[in-house]
Amino acid sequence: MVNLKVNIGDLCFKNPVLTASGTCGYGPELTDFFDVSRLGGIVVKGTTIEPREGNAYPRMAETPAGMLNAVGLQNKGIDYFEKHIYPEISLFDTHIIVNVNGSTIDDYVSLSERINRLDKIPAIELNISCPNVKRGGMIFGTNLDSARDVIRAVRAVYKKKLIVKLSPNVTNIVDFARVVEEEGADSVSLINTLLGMAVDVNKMKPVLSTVTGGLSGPAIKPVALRMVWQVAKAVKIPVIGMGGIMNATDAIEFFLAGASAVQIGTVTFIEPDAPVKILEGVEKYLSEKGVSDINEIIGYLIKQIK
Amino acid sequence: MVNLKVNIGDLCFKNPVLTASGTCGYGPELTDFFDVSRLGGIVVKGTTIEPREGNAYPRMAETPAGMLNAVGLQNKGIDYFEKHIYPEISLFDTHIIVNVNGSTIDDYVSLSERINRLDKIPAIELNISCPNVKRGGMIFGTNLDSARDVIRAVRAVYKKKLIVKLSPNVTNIVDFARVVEEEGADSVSLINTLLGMAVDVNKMKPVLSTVTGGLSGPAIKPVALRMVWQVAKAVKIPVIGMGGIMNATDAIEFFLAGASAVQIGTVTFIEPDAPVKILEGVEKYLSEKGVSDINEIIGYLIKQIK
Amino acid sequence: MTKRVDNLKVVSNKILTEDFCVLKLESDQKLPEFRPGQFVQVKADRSPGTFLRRPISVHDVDIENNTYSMLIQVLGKGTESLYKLKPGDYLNVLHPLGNAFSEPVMNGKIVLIGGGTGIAPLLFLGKYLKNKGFEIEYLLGFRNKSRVILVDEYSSVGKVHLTTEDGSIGEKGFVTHHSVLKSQKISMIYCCGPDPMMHAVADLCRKNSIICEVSLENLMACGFGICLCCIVDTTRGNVCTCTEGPVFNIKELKW
Amino acid sequence: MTKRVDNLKVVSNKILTEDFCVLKLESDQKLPEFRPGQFVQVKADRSPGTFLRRPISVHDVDIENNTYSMLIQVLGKGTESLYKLKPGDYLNVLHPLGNAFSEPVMNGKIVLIGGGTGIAPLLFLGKYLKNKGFEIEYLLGFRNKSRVILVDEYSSVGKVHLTTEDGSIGEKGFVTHHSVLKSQKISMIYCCGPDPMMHAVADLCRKNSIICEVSLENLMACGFGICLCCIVDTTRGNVCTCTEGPVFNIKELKW
Ligand SMILES: Cc1cc2nc3c(=O)[nH]c(=O)nc-3n(C[C@H](O)[C@H](O)[C@H](O)COP(=O)(O)OP(=O)(O)OC[C@H]3O[C@@H](n4cnc5c(N)ncnc54)[C@H](O)[C@@H]3O)c2cc1C
Ligand SMILES: Cc1cc2nc3c(=O)[nH]c(=O)nc-3n(C[C@H](O)[C@H](O)[C@H](O)COP(=O)(O)OP(=O)(O)OC[C@H]3O[C@@H](n4cnc5c(N)ncnc54)[C@H](O)[C@@H]3O)c2cc1C
Ligand SMILES: Cc1cc2nc3c(=O)[nH]c(=O)nc-3n(C[C@H](O)[C@H](O)[C@H](O)COP(=O)(O)O)c2cc1C
Ligand SMILES: Cc1cc2nc3c(=O)[nH]c(=O)nc-3n(C[C@H](O)[C@H](O)[C@H](O)COP(=O)(O)O)c2cc1C
Ligand code: FES
Ligand code: FES
Repeated sequence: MVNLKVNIGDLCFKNPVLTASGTCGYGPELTDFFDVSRLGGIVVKGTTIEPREGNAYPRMAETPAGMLNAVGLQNKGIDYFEKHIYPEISLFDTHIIVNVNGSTIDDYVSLSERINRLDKIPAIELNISCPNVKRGGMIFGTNLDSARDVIRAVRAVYKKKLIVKLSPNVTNIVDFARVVEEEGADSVSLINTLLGMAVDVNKMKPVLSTVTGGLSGPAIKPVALRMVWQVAKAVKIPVIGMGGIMNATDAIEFFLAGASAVQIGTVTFIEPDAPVKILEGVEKYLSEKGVSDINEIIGYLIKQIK
Repeated sequence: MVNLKVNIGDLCFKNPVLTASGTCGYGPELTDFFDVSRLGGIVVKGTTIEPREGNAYPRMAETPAGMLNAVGLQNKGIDYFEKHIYPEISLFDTHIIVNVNGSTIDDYVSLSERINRLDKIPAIELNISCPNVKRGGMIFGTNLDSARDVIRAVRAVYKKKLIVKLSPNVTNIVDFARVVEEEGADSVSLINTLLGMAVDVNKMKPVLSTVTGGLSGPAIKPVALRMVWQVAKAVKIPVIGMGGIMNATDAIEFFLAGASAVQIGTVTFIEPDAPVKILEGVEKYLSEKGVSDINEIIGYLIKQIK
Repeated sequence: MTKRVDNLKVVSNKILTEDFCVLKLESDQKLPEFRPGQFVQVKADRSPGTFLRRPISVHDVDIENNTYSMLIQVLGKGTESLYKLKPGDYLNVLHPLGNAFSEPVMNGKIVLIGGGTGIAPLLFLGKYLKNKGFEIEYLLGFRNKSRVILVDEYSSVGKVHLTTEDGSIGEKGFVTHHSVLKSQKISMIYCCGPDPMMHAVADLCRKNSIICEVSLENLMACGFGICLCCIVDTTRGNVCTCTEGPVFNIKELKW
Repeated sequence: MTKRVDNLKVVSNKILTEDFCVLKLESDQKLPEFRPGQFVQVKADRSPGTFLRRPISVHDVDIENNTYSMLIQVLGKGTESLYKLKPGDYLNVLHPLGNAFSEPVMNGKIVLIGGGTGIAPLLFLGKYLKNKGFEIEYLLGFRNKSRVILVDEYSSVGKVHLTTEDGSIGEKGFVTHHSVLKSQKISMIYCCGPDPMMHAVADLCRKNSIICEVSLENLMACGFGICLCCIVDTTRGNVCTCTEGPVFNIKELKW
């Protein structure tokens, strides 16, 4: 038997495979394909205080080994979530993590306070890296001072596990991870999407209504792995890695590079049961390698290369 | 007949398709496949004052729709170039552009001075974005002050066309492009490779001897297009676009987004005649669309979206 | 209906024109029940460079033989790889997806209007309605005579009216100008085709108080409601075409 | 020799084991002249996710029939897609690439040592040397009996000695321990195989002053000298394996 349990502080995840925000709905959308309670956690859709319609259609473009999206945080707001979604999903036997968004620091703070009151939500993921909204989002995640301000404000009101999700669209990701750690967050997750663009040469216009959008999928995996490795070397809090994970091999690359857990994103659009297949594959790899505890391989490369 | 001529200042290129540095050798390596004199220009391999051995093997990893390289500016140095390579390649009937590299500002300056004396080289591409060297390279390209210093110093000694090649590994590419323009360079080229990493899960170690390397190929095209669009909106000097161009359609996306010329990189490893095929495809597209001058579509999206 | 991923075997691939074909697929498990208007997400994994699945309508269903078919139009690399499939090849699909056309509520003429590859879901729909005792007619629009396909198949279900843009067969012009839409009292129209066609049909229906359902072909990443990329603006706000659609009553659409 | 890109037609694909096959390919143009030791860059474009070409040795050449063959070992997705090719399929190649083995200069025994897929270039080399009047012997190493392939083919060119790691056929152990290397005076060894094998053979040759050429299988992006990714450290500094190699005299290598 291989131990798959990993911890963020004193919060124990039964295994290190989570779904990524915005790519799994709230969980119930996947139950046709597998039992979501088998996963280590579900990071639900980006949520805001007020309901949001998101950006205009078209919102997506296929790109080589990836896709651009410009969803823009469409969601029904925290009231609807609390009343209609929370009761259903809190029955899953896994950690539900809410991805928290806002246009202002106040938005982030009020939303975090609201969620702090929800018993069955043990953690939030503070999204300061959404590239698809005009205000907030990536603006916080690409400026060190703003990042510090919003994390500090949320940390003051949110008492459970605080994960901060970083944007890869920065010169030095380590600087941001250090701020996350300094401000007392419990974990850092990365990467959100890379800012990209696609053009339709027949129509001679951008494919997305917003011109630019967020690039995800295997195309970004090398960048994600590099950033996870850089951050894991630099901070002591656990790192949650994501970006282009398609299969168990990819996930293991992230563990070796220093991720304590991984989130499965875009692949779920193509293979809805990918999260559980990846979980099974990770377990198989560990037993074939004779590794009895996943924690032994987490950050293995960091110990190896000095 | 479609006009394909484009200009960088008063330097006229017979067409806007160039090879990218480090992906075409010096030109003669491609003559088995096509007549390189048909291209608008050849940007030769990254060159330094002294000869360099580059990084240790392994230097490359295949990634989804792309590759990582860690060549690290292996080249025989300017003396060898001047004596043995320059005489041969200056016979090509196309613009030869040298990609200039160094560890210190002095390196860049002395190399640029040397090249200034070579009659048949009408332009240099100042590479402040190589991710694969310990000193110099990307360090200049990810810090605004260093970028300014090196460009200013080179501009003072280099009298022909100065193109500055930017790194995409920054928070705000526009800031760097503005510095390039302010310091009197004639053109800005982008993007160099994204910093990435690959892990071998069987050997449980990084694939590259240098751990991280530069990501190129179609995977990075959406990021490259976005940056070209951002920069073309912000500066008046011509922009040379590159990153993941595989075919004429890709190249046209760059023109529409604001590139006055494109460089063809990684695809040449797979299809050695790609540069000339792309040139032919661009011409075909223009005549099918009834566009008589490539300059009409350069930056078309910028005029369209306000 | 539970959604699932299946590996289907290609029974036949009938080439209709140089860009249209009909793929017939069988499963070694019992196929899920399909309703007309539903679609599936196909993995075009023989096409390097195709990353996402491709949405394709259910064109015809043969419950007894546990097969169903797809009408494919080659548009790009994904559909091209489907066009090249041969009997015995396998195709990975995610199915069944989306809502369905609703049954006609009023008496009167029922017309199924299709254009180009948009005719795909209307064969299954026509057969279904005929089975329920409704009499239907088809109005199919094509660019020109050489692009007209499957008339025999559709004729076996209901009377087929044709329009072509150049008048090389049927009436000349767009479907909305066809005489059949003027001659008789129409109670319900089902429509699937290019956007401009659906807009024109919707306008006509609004003007003449005809109940109308259209099937949208929005760009999709997932096809089952988790990416929120396929939205359409409705009276209820932005909703997902893949779960709330692809079929919409035009009353709901903010066109 | 001018390098070029060709579309070759698969004449046959002989499946040897569950991970080895021999592909025979023909061209409708006259094939370039190949020299033993050269390789080609193959586009595995039926494999989604394979981006770069794959280097494969020229295994055997039939000038009269304008064909050549490749011995393929399935390692990952690219070689797997090659293994699945069927007669009539096309394969896009870039050829001919690399230098070649040199001719033996001294008299004495000539041994061609291969391990696993490294035996590939030695069939062409053996035939070439035999043709030139040299007598050669093969020493081929495999993991175990079930992985031994192509002994008949190689036997028709020269005497074949075998080693297996478990001794299930031939002598037990690594090639460098085989008795044939001790019994007689050897003047020249050609070797291609896994890195540890080539290192062991090189050590042995250095110790016994045997001239030795090895063929390297470095990771390659381009295969024709423009990427500088495939380098090996030599007495001349870093050189490209794809243009200065893949064949090197061990004297040059800084192993
Ligand atoms: C619910 C639904 C049902 C469909 N049913 C069928 C069907 O039964 N038969 C059929 O042949 N096709 C059907 N389609 C359309 C089909 O999904 C697209 O043609 C296909 O995805 C194109 O993939 P490709 O790789 O061939 O083209 P790509 O290479 O992806 O694209 C080629 C060109 O087509 C455009 N394009 C791609 N998809 C769409 C789209 N959905 N709408 C408009 N333009 C598009 C692209 O922008 C591009 O310019 C349906 C679509 C939807 C959403
Ligand atoms: C000059 C030369 C000649 C060759 N001749 C032959 C031949 O005749 N027949 C043959 O079957 N193979 C030959 N090879 C090896 C062949 O190129 C690789 O096995 C192939 O590229 C693997 O591709 P893949 O997509 O199947 O595996 P991938 O999915 O790319 O890789 C699978 C695994 O194999 C490893 N790998 C890939 N390529 C190599 C390599 N070159 N060396 C060591 N490990 C590698 C990868 O790191 C990975 O772990 C030759 C290589 C060279 C350089
Ligand atoms: C359609 C889509 C919607 C997304 N929405 C969110 C979101 O609401 N909040 C968030 O933090 N990340 C969001 N992301 C980013 C993913 O959570 C993830 O960080 C990114 O896609 C990289 O992982 P992947 O390559 O595995 O998809 C979204 C991604 C996609 C593709
Ligand atoms: C193997 C390799 C070597 C490169 N060497 C250089 C170099 O010496 N100087 C430079 O400015 N860029 C170098 N580049 C970057 C390319 O010129 C180009 O900016 C980048 O690859 C993106 O374009 P592409 O995706 O079309 O390859 C190199 C790229 C590769 C793949
Ligand atoms: S396609 Fe993903 S929600 Fe509709
Ligand atoms: S493989 Fe590119 S130089 Fe050798």
